[in-house]
Amino acid sequence: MTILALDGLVKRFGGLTATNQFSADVTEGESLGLIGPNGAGKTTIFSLIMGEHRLNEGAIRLKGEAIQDLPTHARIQRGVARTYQVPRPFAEMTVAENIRVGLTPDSIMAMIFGSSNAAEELALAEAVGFEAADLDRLPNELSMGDLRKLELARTLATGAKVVLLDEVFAGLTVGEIAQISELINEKRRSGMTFVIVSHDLRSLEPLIDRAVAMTAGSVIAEGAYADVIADKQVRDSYLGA
Amino acid sequence: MISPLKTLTGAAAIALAASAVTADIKVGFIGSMSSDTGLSTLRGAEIAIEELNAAGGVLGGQKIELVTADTREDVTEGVKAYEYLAESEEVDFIISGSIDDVSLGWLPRMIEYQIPTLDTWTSYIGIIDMVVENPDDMKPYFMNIASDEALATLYINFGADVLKAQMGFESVVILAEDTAFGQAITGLVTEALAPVAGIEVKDTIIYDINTVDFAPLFSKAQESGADFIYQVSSVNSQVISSQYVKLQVPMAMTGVNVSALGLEYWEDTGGAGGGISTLSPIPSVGFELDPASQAFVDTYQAKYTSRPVMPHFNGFNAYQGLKQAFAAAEEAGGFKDVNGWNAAMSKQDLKLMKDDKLWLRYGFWDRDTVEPVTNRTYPQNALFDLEAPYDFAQPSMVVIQWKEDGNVGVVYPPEYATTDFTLPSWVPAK
Amino acid sequence: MTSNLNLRHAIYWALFAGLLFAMPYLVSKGDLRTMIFALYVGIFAMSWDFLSGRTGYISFGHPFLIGIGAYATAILSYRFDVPVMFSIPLAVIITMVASTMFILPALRIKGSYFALVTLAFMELMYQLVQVIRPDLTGGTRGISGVETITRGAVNGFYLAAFLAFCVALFLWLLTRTRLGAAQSAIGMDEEALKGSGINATKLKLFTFVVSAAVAGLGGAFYVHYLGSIAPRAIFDINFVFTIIVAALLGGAGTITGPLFGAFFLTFLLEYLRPWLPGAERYLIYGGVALVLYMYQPKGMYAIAAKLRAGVMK
Amino acid sequence: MLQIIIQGLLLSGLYALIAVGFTLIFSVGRVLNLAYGAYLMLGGYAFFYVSQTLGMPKLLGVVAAVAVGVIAGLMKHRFIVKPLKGDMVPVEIATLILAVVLQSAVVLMFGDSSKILHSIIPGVVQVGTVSVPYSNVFAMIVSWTVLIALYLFIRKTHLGRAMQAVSMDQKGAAISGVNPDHVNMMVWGISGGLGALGGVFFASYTQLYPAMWVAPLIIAVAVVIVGGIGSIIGTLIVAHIIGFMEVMTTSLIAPELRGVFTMALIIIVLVVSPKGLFGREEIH
Repeated sequence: MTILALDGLVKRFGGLTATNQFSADVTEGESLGLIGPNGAGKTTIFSLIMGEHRLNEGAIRLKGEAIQDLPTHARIQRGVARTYQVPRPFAEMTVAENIRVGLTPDSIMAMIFGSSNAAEELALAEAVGFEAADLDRLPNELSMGDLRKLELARTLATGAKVVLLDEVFAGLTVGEIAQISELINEKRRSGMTFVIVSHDLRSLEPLIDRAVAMTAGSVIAEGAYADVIADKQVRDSYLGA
Repeated sequence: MISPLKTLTGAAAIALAASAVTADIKVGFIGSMSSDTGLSTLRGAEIAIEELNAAGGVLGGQKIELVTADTREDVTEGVKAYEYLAESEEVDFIISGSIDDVSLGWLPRMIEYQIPTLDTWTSYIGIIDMVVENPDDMKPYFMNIASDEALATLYINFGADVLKAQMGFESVVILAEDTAFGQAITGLVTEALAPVAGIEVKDTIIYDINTVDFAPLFSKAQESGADFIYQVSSVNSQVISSQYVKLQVPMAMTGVNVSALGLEYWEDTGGAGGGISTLSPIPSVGFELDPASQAFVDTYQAKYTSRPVMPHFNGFNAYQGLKQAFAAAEEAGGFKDVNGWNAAMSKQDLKLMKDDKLWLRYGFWDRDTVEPVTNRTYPQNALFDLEAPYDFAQPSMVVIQWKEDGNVGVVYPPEYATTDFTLPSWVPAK
Repeated sequence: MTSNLNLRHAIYWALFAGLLFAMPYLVSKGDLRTMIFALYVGIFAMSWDFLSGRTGYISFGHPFLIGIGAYATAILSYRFDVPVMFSIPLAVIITMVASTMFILPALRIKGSYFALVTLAFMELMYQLVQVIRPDLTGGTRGISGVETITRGAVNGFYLAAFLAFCVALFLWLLTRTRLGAAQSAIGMDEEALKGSGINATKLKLFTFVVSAAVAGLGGAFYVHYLGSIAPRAIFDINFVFTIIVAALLGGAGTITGPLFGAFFLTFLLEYLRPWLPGAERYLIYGGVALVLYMYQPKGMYAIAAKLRAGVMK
Repeated sequence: MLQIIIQGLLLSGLYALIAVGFTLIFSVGRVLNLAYGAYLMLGGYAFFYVSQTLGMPKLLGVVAAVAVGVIAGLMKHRFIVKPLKGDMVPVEIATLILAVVLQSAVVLMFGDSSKILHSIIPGVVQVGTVSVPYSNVFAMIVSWTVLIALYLFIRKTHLGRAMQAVSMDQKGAAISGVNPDHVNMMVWGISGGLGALGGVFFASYTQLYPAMWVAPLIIAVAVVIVGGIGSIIGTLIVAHIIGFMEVMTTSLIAPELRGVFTMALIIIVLVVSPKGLFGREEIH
C-alpha cells in the first residue's frame, strides 16, 4: 500500500527549475533510495515533502491525505520527518533534551502541564546506540556519527512512520556507517518506511529495497537497485556530473 | 570645555566637603543640573542659602545645607529624585527648577510626603488648577512664576497695542508645536486675538516637535496670506527660530520662544536668532533691574563664571522665593507644620522699587481673590498684574526682542520697555 | 511539570520570599524606595527576558507593551473613573490583545529586522500618543494625579515585591517545563524546531503574549505607583536601555537573573547620587554597564556559576 | 508644487547621506549599529567646537568632524565589534549602551542646552516664492557627491569589490585572499566618517543637543529597512520617498503627522517584504 505519493512535483527558484514533474510512490514499510548526481534536486524533494519550500505544482499525499498545503509541523504530526545533511542539534541542549524536544507534543497546554518521560528518552537514545551516560552530553562534545544518531533519535521521537534520511553517511567513519546501517535495518524490520539519499552508493545498497534515480529535477529511472544503477541514462548523468 | 575628569574629582571634593558639615536644616534642589534653567534655580538657591547662613542662620541659628537631585529633565528620574530628597535626605523644604512634565511627575510624591515645595520654572496652569481643586493636598505647593494663562492674556494686549496699532498687522497665522503647552497657548490666543486685538486668525498650523526641516511649514504660513506669524514653541525652539532666520522668511514672527529667554541664546544660535521676539517671564534678559535684583546679579556673576552668565527668571524666583520660604518658616516655627507654613507663605509680600515705582513684587494670590481680567483665581501662584500702569504688581510677562546685532531688549509693555519692536531687515514693512 | 522541581528549588524560593518580606526591617526607607523601582524594572526585564532572552527575538520596543498597559489603566481610572481593581486587569487584557494584533504580522520577521520593527512600534506609539486623542492621553504632558494604590514606602515595596515574586515564580515555572525547552529551541534553531513537529509560530505567539501580559501588568501597577505618566518617560530609548541591560547583566534566559540585574543597575545609579549628583553619574553608570557586558555578555548569572564551580573544585 | 520639489530634494539628500553609513555596516559587518546616531552627534559637536568655539575655519571643522567620526568608527570596531566577534545581538546591545554613554559624555562636556550651528555658507536664494539657503544646497550637493563617489568606489575599485565580497560571504571572501577583518575595519571607519559628515549637515539643519542621536538613527533605520539592506541606489530612492513624504505631509496634510507615516511605512514594508523594497543583503 502506498504511504507517500509524490505526484508531478514542480519547484522553480526564480528562473531555475529545481524539480520538474517529479513523481514517485513509496510503499508502506519499504526503504527507497533516492540517487542522483550533485545538484540533481534530491534535497529539494525532501524540503518539498516537509513543506520547507512551497510547491509550485503537483501534489503530495501521505496515507492518502493531501499534505502539500500544510505547514511543516503539521506534516510531521501526520507521520513524516527528515534528517539534515548537516545535523542540526539544539546546540545548548544535552542529548536527552534534544530528544525531549522531539518527544514534545505540539500543544502549549501539554507542554506546560505534561511532564517529560525520562524512560522514553533513554529508550530512544539507546535505540540509536547511545548509552545512559551519554544523555547529559552536549552536541559540541559529540562526533559526527553521534550527531547523526542524535538527529535520528530526535526524528524518531516525533513518532514519524516515514523517515527521510539526507546524506546519512556523510562525514562518518567506517565503524559509524556500520552502526547507523544496523540501526536503519533494525527499524526497517520493525516496519518503518525510509527514503534515503546518499552519495555513498555502496553503503546505501544494502539498506534499500528499491531505487529512484533523478537528474535535473526529474526521475530518469526506477526499480531494483542493480537495474537502476545499470541504466545508461543514470550512468551518463553521474559521469556528466 | 571642562574636562570630565576634572569635573569628577571636583564633584567628589564638593560632595566630601558638603558631608563634612553637620547641618540642621536641609533644603533639597530638584531639577536638571546641566541645563541653564535648572542651574539658574540651583544657583539662586545657593546664593540665598549662603546669605541666610552668613546672617547667623535660620530658625534659631541653625545652618542650612543644600542637597541636590538631578532630574535630567526626565519624568521618572524626577520621581526618583523627589523620593531621594524626601526619604534618603529627609529634607525640610524643596526648591524646584523642573520643567512641566517633570513637576507633574513628582507632584503625587509631594502630595504623599507633604514637604513644602516651591516651583520656580514650570508655569503650567494645570498645576494651579490642582491647587484650586484639591486645596488640602496641594498645601505644600507654591509656584512663584505667573502661570501660562496669564502670560498669554497679556500677550493679547501686545497684539493690539503693537502689532495692530503700530505695525498695521491685520491677520495672523499661528505656528504652534504639538504639545500641551502649544495647545493651551494656541487656544487662548486664538480665542482672544480677533475679539480683543482685532487680528484675524487666517490659519493654525500644528507641527511635530521633532521636525527637521521647517521650510515647508514656512511656505504654508506664507500661503495663508497672513501679515505675520504667531509662534508657540517651548521644545526645540532654537530650531524653528534659527531656520526662520536662515531661510529669511519674509514675514514677521513673534510669539513664544522659550530658547530665547537666556543670555546664551545668541551664542548658542551662532547669531541665527536676530529679529526673534518672544514673551518672557520676568525678570528677563534685556530687562532693567531694580537695585535689589541687580545686587543679586552682581553676587551671582562674582560667584559663577560658567554659563548661564546671567540667571534666568527662575534664578531670581529661587533667590527671593527661598528667602520667603524661610521667612514663612520662621513664622510657622519650621516647615513641619504645613498648614502654618502655607498660611505664612501665602502672606509673604516683597515689593521691589525702582525709581520710586513698584517694579517687582514677590507675593502670592490668595484662595479667594479673583483676578479681574481673566476672571479666575490663582491660589499659591505668583502675583501679577494684567493692566497698565502695573501698580498692583509687575506684568505677568514682558515681550523681548533679539536684534540682528545681538542686543536684546524689552519691547512691551511700554512701562518696562528698553527698546522698540522692529522688523528683521529681510522682512518688508507693511 | 513537577519532575524538574526539587526541594532545593523550593528552599531557594522560600528564602527569596522571606528576604523580601524581611526587607523593610533591614534597610532604610530610601533604600526601600530604590528597591521599588528596581522591582518594577525587574518585572519589565523578566518580561523582556521571557521573550528575547530565550527565543533570541530581541525586542527593542518593550516599552511599547509596558506603555499600553500603563496608559490603558491610567486613562480608564483617571478619565472614566473605573476602579483600579477593574482597570488593571482590563489593562492587562488590552495589552495582550493589542500585542497580538501587532505581532501577528511581525511573526515572520526574524533577527535584526524584528528588533527594528519593535523599535519602530515604540516610536510610532510615542508619536501617536501625543497626536491622537490628547484629551485622553494628556498629550506630551501626560496624565498626572493617577490614583496611587499604596501610600508609603513599605506598602509600595510589599506590593511591588509581591508582584515581582509572583511574576518571577510564574515565569520560572513556565521555563522549567517543556515549553521552556521549546522556547530555547527557537533561539537555537527555529527550523529544526519545526522539524521536530512543533508549531513554532504558535509558540512564538504564546511567548509574546505572555511577555506582553507581564509587561502590561508591570506597566499598569507601575503607573499606579508613580501616580503620573508621560510619553517621554515610557516610550524612550533610555528606558529600553535600562530594561535590556538589566536583563543581560543579570543573565539572559534565566528569569531570576534579570531581576538581580535590575537591582544592580538601579542601586548603582542611586548609590552614585550623593557623590555625583550631575551628568557624570550616567557616564559612570553606562560605562560600568558597558565594561561588564563586554567582559561577560552572559551576565552575572554566568559569573556566579563560574565562581560556584570554582568553589566546588 | 515647485516648493515641494525643492524642499523635498534638499531634505532627501540629507536623509540619504545619513542613511548610507548605516547601511554599509548593516550589509558588510552584518550588525545593526545602534550607536550610529552617535557618529552624527560626535560629528556635529566636533564641528561646533572647532568652528564655533575655537573660531577656526569651517572647512577645518568639517575635516575635524569627519576625523572624529572615522576614529570613533575604528575604535568601535576595535573595542566592541572585534571582542564580541561580530555577533549580531551582543554588538547591537553593546552599541546601544555605548550610545547612551556617549550621550552622557556630551552632556558633561557641552551641557544639556541645545546649540545652533552657523550656516556653512550664509545667505539664501529665492526661487520663485521658495527661499533656499545656500547651506542646504551645499549639503545636498555634498550628499550626492559622496553617494556617487561611494557607489563608484564600491563598483570600480579593488577595495570596494573586496567590501562587496565580504558583504556577500565572509568565508568565501577570506578564501579568495581578502582579509575580512581589514575590510570590516575599513567599513567601520568609513561609516563613522559618513555619519559624522551627515551629523554636521543634520545639525546645521536642526540643532545640536545631547539626545540628537536618536532621531537620525530612526531616519537611517527607516530608509535602510524600506530600501533594503546594502543597496546604495535603494537608499537613495527611499531617502527620497521618505523625504518627499515628510514634505508633502507637512505641506498638504497635517504637519503634526510628519513622523507617523514614516513609522507606519517601516512597519508595513517589514511585514509585507521583510527584505525591503530593493532587497539583497550585500552592498551593490
